Amino acid sequence: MSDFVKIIGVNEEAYDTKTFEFQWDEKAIPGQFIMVWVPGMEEIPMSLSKTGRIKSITVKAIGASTRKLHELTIGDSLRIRGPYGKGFDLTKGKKILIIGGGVGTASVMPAIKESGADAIIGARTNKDVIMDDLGHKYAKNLWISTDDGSMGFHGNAVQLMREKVAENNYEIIIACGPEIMLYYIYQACVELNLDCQLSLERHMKCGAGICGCCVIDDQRVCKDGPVFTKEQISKMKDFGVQKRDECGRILKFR
Amino acid sequence: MSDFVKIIGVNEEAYDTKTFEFQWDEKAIPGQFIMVWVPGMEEIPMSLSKTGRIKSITVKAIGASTRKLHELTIGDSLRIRGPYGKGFDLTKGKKILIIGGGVGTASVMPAIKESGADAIIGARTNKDVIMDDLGHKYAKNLWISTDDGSMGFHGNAVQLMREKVAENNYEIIIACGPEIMLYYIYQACVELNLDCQLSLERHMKCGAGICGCCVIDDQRVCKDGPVFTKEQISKMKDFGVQKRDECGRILKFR
Amino acid sequence: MLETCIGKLKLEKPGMVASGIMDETGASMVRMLESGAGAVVTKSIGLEPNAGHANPTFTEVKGGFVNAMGLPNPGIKMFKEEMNIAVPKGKIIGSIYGASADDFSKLAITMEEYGASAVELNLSCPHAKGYGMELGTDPKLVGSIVSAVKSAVKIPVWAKLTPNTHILTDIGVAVQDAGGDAVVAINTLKAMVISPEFAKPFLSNKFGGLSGPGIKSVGVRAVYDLGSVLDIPIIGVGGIADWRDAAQYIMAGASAFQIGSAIANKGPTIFDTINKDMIKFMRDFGYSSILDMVGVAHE
Amino acid sequence: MLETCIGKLKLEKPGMVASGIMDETGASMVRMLESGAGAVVTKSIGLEPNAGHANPTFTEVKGGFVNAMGLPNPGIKMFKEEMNIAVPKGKIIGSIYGASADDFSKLAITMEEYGASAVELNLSCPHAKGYGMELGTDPKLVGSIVSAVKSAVKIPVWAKLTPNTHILTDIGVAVQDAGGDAVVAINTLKAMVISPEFAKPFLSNKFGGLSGPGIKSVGVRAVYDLGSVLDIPIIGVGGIADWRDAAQYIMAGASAFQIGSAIANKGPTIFDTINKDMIKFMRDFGYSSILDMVGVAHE
Ligand SMILES: Cc1cc2nc3c(=O)[nH]c(=O)nc-3n(C[C@H](O)[C@H](O)[C@H](O)COP(=O)(O)OP(=O)(O)OC[C@H]3O[C@@H](n4cnc5c(N)ncnc54)[C@H](O)[C@@H]3O)c2cc1C
Ligand SMILES: Cc1cc2nc3c(=O)[nH]c(=O)nc-3n(C[C@H](O)[C@H](O)[C@H](O)COP(=O)(O)OP(=O)(O)OC[C@H]3O[C@@H](n4cnc5c(N)ncnc54)[C@H](O)[C@@H]3O)c2cc1C
Ligand SMILES: Cc1cc2nc3c(=O)[nH]c(=O)nc-3n(C[C@H](O)[C@H](O)[C@H](O)COP(=O)(O)O)c2cc1C
Ligand SMILES: Cc1cc2nc3c(=O)[nH]c(=O)nc-3n(C[C@H](O)[C@H](O)[C@H](O)COP(=O)(O)O)c2cc1C
Ligand code: FES
Ligand code: FES
Repeated sequence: MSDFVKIIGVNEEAYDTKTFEFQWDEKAIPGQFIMVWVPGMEEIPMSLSKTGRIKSITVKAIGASTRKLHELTIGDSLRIRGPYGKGFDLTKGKKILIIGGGVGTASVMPAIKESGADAIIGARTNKDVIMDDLGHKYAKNLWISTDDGSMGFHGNAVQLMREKVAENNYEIIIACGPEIMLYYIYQACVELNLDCQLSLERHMKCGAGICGCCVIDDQRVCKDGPVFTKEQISKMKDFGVQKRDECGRILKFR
Repeated sequence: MSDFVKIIGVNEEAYDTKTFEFQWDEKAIPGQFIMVWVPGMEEIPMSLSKTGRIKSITVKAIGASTRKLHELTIGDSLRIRGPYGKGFDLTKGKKILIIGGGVGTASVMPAIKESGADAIIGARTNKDVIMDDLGHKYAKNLWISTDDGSMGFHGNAVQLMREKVAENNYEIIIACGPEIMLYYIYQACVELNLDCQLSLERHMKCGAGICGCCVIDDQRVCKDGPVFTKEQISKMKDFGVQKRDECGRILKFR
Repeated sequence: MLETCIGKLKLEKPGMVASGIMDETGASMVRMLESGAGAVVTKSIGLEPNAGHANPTFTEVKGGFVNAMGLPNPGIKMFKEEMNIAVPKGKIIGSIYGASADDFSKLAITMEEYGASAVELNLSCPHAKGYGMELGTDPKLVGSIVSAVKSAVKIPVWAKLTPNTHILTDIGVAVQDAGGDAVVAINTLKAMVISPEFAKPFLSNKFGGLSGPGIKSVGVRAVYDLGSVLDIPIIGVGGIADWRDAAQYIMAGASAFQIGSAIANKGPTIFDTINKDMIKFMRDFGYSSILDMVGVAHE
Repeated sequence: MLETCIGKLKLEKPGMVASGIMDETGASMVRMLESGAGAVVTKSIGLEPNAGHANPTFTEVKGGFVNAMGLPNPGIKMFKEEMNIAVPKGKIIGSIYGASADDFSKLAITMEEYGASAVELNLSCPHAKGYGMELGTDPKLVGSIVSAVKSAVKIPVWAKLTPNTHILTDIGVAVQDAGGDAVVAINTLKAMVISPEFAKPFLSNKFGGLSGPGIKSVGVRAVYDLGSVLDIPIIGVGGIADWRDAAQYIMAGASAFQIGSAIANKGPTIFDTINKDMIKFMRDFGYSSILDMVGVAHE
């Protein structure tokens, strides 16, 4: 349900990314998201980057609304609703490798914490790496990849994943990040015969599974997802190929 | 909430009184009541005469609606809503004497069952005595009074009560029956310095504490009662004196 | 901090008991006043005693209640006794219903004699043939009733409006133009409950009115719409169960509010709870009086 | 047993997806058809692409949802692709909105070309300026729009009505007199949600429409009222979440029903569940077809 919460902590994760903490008693599981609003911005979806009693969102400033959120400080308030969506299923007893790409790292951090699994954080440069402190704390092993090699592995997260999968017998990949990254992770999982759970994004309005604007094929990202299984993804024609704008028009990724 | 239930058992308690059993999963406590309706009658309040998973009402035919209920048989249906009201508080650890007068016996039967206390059933004649079989089964000691002496003690239930109180050290009287009987029970309790919980009746419409038509002074019988404590009753100017009709006009008892 | 006024009528607390809820007898009105209500609106009273519709008159639904009590009341003559008990204990608003301007005027005069602080004209009950919303959706008729009552009494005259119309603001303007002192919005929404097993409407009157939490957002919008066109005060009612609900109405433009259905489940203490929570909110957010909050959502 | 017909249009199952819910894309319409819906009504489509209102466009309230999506849609031209996917899989009803009889006719003609089984005229959206209920509360205008569309297409023409009016039955009669094939009732109730802490309406459009369980008894009454005056079929919508809700609408006079909000929480399987439960009810109570139940609560 909807609620009004006060920001009790702000953490700068990177030059363009901030975490906002608040107390909120709703139960949430790793991978779920909320809709966030303050006057003067559009309401937008944000993954929970902490899912305990103290919760948080981790916001990358990329446009008007996320920049508006970046103006907030301790004592300011948010109107939030949720939590929405299906989170990660960590109960399968399989050996997990968790991958966060860019700000997608925020979304998988609660899963890293809850599972204590091995994890990879992928980013463009060392300046874009976020939450590696928490990652080191919660993951059994944490590896970092940067596209320019300025930190950790030199290359993208999918390349690093392939390397780590070769070294360890992971059975399932859990990941959140840019769709292009997820697309290659999915391809790798098919090739290597690994299971996976990927957290996807689409333009959201209701967040509650009713308006239908966030669909990938016939699946509502907000309600049937945002975390989808390998089997669900295997049926998606849109995945990695196209999305829809606010009008419902098709936009090709490439 | 409201529900539709099927009658699974009918028991003739007396020439003018029948019990209708049905399965209903709502939780109910002794002393609570429901509103009962089938097409062709007015909806009326009825105490639950069984409060387990199988519930029942025990109906004395006195007018159009109760006679309509008497036409029903196994397989017929009722629309019921509730359970409503405050029931008897049996948790006080005091030594209890339970008194049912006339069809009021139905309302106290679940309390007799739950407490296993001593009990009195009062009626006009032996033909009007109901549920004495159950009373014998559930009460530690069951005594019966009839006004004409055709069964048990010769006299009214209040006289019998005074006798039994003199013999045993009861601390609290629990009772349901005609207001005139309850009035004398209350007077006796004041005199003998006994606690009491009495189940009262008034004309009911909503049953849910909203319309205000069932008030005794400022207390809603349907919501604040129907079971009232000695202290509550001590403040009632209307008790035993007057009630209100469907229009809210005052009707004197005498 | 909680004082408010509806025109010239001052209330120490902004919450009133809505008409039809625990307000048919003197003693229950006193109980409500003692529970923290700023005023009590009486059950709607007519010229003659009325038993109302036969039971069933009420049922729970998801999101609230549906009722068709049918305006039961002891008639204005006998209601004197109840007023005599209640009026000395606090502000009582006399709700009245009639079939004509003349009925309303007579009733209003008597309510004034009984000591009512204001009269509330029920132009909005959705389930009483020939009364209520059947009158209340005709702006001309509404205007003529309000005018007549205004010239009959000195106490403030409020008109209670129905949301079951697309010309709500026209009706509000008609009240204002006729000299009405305030509008009250909303009464219940037209509704019906059918029992599938019996293949029949459940209420004896077939039709009823929906009240409770489910209608709150409808009421808030009605008040906001009225607030956009009216200068006279507005009283908000419909689904209020906590301070947030009440604050929504106030910010939409209501100078005071009324509570009906929520009294059933939360009991009369609901007024005290809302009063306390409202003070806390006002302190936290820097409002020094209710009137400071009225209509701020329009800005 | 579940077959029904709305005039000449036969449906194998009586439940349809209501306009605006999981029906903006071809694939999601197919999913709903496969989940046991007898037909899917498309999102309301206009002449041009429309982004709708900015977020926030939606929120939960007690008893339902309040939304002001603002009729987002890709425009009738691009919608062809979606229809091409959906139409081969089942009955699709094309919902359309416009500002004039001419708009509606153009859209209806195109929907007919795309293979729609009927068109549903959205004369009832409560939160789109110049569209929806702003047209739908004027019986003459409604009549002229329906007439125009009727002479433009051969497929059945349904008019979706707003409950936010006291002249609902007049509007229904206007549709019938203009040759309309069916009426659909109800669209959402006018509503507003205010955030007390921010002292602002929550939706970017300020106003919105209330849907979900809280409006069911309002919708049942609307259908019952329409059933008392109309001979053309009625389609019931508003707050349906289980077979009992659906049965209430049917007994009030609806030949078929639509489900919107409940799809959010119960998921597309709601259609299958209702179908199964309805058959059980019909067997137990001796109804051999849906049409046997239509309007029985009037007797
Ligand atoms: C389930 C989910 C979880 C997310 N979690 C996070 C997170 O934890 N941290 C984070 O920084 N970002 C997250 N995002 C993305 C975030 O919602 C967008 O970055 C934000 O909406 C951009 O808004 P803007 O006004 O700043 O940018 P704009 O300039 O308005 O838009 C930039 C891009 O953001 C996306 N976007 C805009 N509005 C929406 C919307 N209503 N729904 C979905 N995408 C939108 C679009 O791709 C758009 O092209 C998440 C998105 C989804 C769907
Ligand atoms: C809390 C409560 C519990 C009750 N439990 C039982 C019970 O277990 N068994 C039983 O046989 N009776 C019970 N009654 C009484 C029962 O409701 C009435 O006998 C019944 O309503 C009579 O209806 P009628 O149409 O047959 O008679 P009518 O001829 O209509 O009325 C006869 C008398 O019944 C009473 N009555 C009628 N309608 C109502 C009403 N809506 N609310 C209250 N009283 C009414 C009035 O005193 C009236 O004078 C209970 C009443 C209350 C208030
Ligand atoms: C049982 C009941 C009886 C009512 N009787 C009246 C009445 O007599 N006169 C009136 O103007 N409104 C009457 N109403 C309407 C309420 O005063 C109020 O406008 C409506 O219930 C909405 O408020 P709520 O949601 O807080 O109940 C009644 C409502 C209920 C539930
Ligand atoms: C998110 C949302 C979008 C809607 N969009 C439309 C629409 O485009 N056209 C329309 O005629 N009705 C629209 N409606 C109204 C529904 O079709 C339906 O009439 C209403 O929601 C009541 O049904 P429900 O309670 O089952 O949701 C929409 C409703 C919701 C909740
Ligand atoms: S955002 Fe509305 S269905 Fe997903
Ligand atoms: S019967 Fe309505 S308050 Fe008791």
